[in-house]
Amino acid sequence: MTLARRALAIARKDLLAEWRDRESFTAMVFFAFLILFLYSFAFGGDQALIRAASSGLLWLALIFTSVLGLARSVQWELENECLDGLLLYPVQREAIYLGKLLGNLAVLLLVELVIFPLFAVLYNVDLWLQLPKLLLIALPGTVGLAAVGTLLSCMTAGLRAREAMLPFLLFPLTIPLILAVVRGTEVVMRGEPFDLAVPWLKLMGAFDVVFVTASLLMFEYLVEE
Amino acid sequence: MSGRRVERALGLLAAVGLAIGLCIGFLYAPPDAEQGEVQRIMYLHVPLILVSYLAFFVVFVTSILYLARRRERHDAIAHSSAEIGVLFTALAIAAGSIWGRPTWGTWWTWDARLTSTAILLLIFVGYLMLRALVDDPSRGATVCAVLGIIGFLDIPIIHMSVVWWRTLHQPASILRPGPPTVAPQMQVALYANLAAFALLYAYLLFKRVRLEQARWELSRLRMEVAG
Amino acid sequence: MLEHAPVIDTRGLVKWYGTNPALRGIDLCVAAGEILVLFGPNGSGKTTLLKVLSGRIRPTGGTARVAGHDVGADGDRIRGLIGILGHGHQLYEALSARENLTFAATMLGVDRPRDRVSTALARAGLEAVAQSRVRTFSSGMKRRLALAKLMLREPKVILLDEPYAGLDLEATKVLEEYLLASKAAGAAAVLATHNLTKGFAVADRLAILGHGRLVFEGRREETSVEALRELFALHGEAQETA
Amino acid sequence: MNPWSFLLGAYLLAAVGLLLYLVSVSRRTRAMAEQVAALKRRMKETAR
Repeated sequence: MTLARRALAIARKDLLAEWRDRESFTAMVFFAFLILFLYSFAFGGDQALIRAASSGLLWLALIFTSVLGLARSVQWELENECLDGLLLYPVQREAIYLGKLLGNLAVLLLVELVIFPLFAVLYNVDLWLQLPKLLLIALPGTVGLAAVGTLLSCMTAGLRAREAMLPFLLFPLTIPLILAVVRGTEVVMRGEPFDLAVPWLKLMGAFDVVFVTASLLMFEYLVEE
Repeated sequence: MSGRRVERALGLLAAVGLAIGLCIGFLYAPPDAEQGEVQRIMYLHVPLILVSYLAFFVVFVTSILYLARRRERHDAIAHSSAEIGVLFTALAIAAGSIWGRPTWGTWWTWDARLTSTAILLLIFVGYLMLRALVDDPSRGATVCAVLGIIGFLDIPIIHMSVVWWRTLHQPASILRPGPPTVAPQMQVALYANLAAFALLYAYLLFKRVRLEQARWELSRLRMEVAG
Repeated sequence: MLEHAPVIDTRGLVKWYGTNPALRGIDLCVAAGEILVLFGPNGSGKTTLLKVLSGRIRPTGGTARVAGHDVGADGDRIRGLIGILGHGHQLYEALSARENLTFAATMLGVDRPRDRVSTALARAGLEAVAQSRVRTFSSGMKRRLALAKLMLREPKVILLDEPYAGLDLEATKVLEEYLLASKAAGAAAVLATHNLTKGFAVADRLAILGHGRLVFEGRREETSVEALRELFALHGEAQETA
Repeated sequence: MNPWSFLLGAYLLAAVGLLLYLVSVSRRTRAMAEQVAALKRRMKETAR
């Protein structure tokens, strides 16, 4: 119980700061929008071509964007030795991981909520009716991304080449997740029967369970010196 | 030194094993009915992949042991095994690619096995890069142990996702490496080569761990000099 | 527990950063209600020693016990007993003073957090700016807020790393009052500084750290600021900063 | 296309790769051992 309360306090503090400054959120939304915008030029303005690959393009933009927020979330704690302060509280390490995970997850989901409609408008995709199903697919995908991303951003924090290392480690590890979320979104966007997305949902569920558990077990070793 | 003797014996065994494997693969096993002689690359490609999985499994186990007990030895084995695993996966992909050219007509195809091996290679190249970037050795060992564990846990999920990706949306390719029914002589050749490559792995691991031990020895001496 | 058992007790404490030694065998005892002031030039290992005592970093060798618990094994329990003021102020600049303290109170799990936070703000003289964001604070105000965070509860062990750096006169008084009050309540304190005069004023016992070793240790009555200054000059340049 | 050229290519590549790795490990080990020996010698000299 205390673990949950403290995890929530950490996430709340992250979101409160984010709400005040909107540092990550603005940068992430703008970056994702920019990528979506650039697709039009990369594909020679062929809307049909972009719509055919839409779910892949959409998620690629979101996954590239996620790196910004994940890195920022740890970098913020390193300023003024806040991370040290956090680790000196009489709190289980699991609570700190969960708190950071929840904070990251919330920001990522908010960015997705803004980017989905933007994408729909830019490329004339009929998304509105499918939105609930789309969110059902996006949620487990984002949970997995945030779980691995939170762990990896703590691993690469303070390294010389952290900007390069975080995506270098994050992308290969999350390939199953990317595949699953892209295929699931494709099923939804094309209006195919939802049954086709169920195996991918299960895969994402398995990924989430494995990685959240493993991260909870190992986070302690990672922050120790 | 008994360690040296074991290493030399392993080296000899691996060399003999590889020679025997080569003979069986090229002389004893018959050419494949569909693919012809080219199929013999299988005796290189498949053992390399399987042994690299073994190498990454060793990384997984020793990483857990390192986190639990913090012995330098476990980290040395994990690091060495990861390096050899990366070498083997890279060679396996190269061999698979050369095999693919006459079989599929292209050097690279997003075949399930080739793709998941490539993903694995990327993950463990990241492991080695991370190791090179962390200056403090014990911090590097811890961080890499965590990465080694989650990297290995990811393997079954990657494999499943890639197989589904290739099968749920398009028919499986007709020409897949490894014929559906393997002739008994081919099986013998495959297992012989597998054993030979496992020996080679053990030999390389031994040698590579010795390098790591020398590194620890050096830093310990430096500590003595400084303090 | 024994009344006179030392609260902090280290034996042969050694810490290496890679191939660099930071601590090379420290034996140190601090009793309840005692303030130990640790002098030493930059890089002498003061911060490392405090970090080991707080359970933040694991010693390479030797043992350190705080309130009877081993720092390596019982990190969680020790963190509940320690109040620490570090180099950085460990505050979130995007949040207000009150939000920072409320968060700290939740993490510390103190009773009646709302009252505690208000009291701490009042003691640090920050009531008027409680709703302002820390980003708008001067560095002196930030130090005072960090002090207020320390005052949210009564720890058994207080670890202070260069507490006088960037502290104005008023805040120094707040800190000293807090230290004396905690001492009266039976807390053990270790204060690391290179400010000899200020350190000497609050100390019960003094120690000088040089290159990871204790080069001097004694009670305040046994020595003087001048004698300390000479010793200190032997082991590195003394830096008298206000 | 001659299958033997592909076979030769694959096996030769693997052999070269493995050999290069073996050589690299040996060289790194030898360099490390030399450093250890040099340091030990220096320690003996300073001890005298």
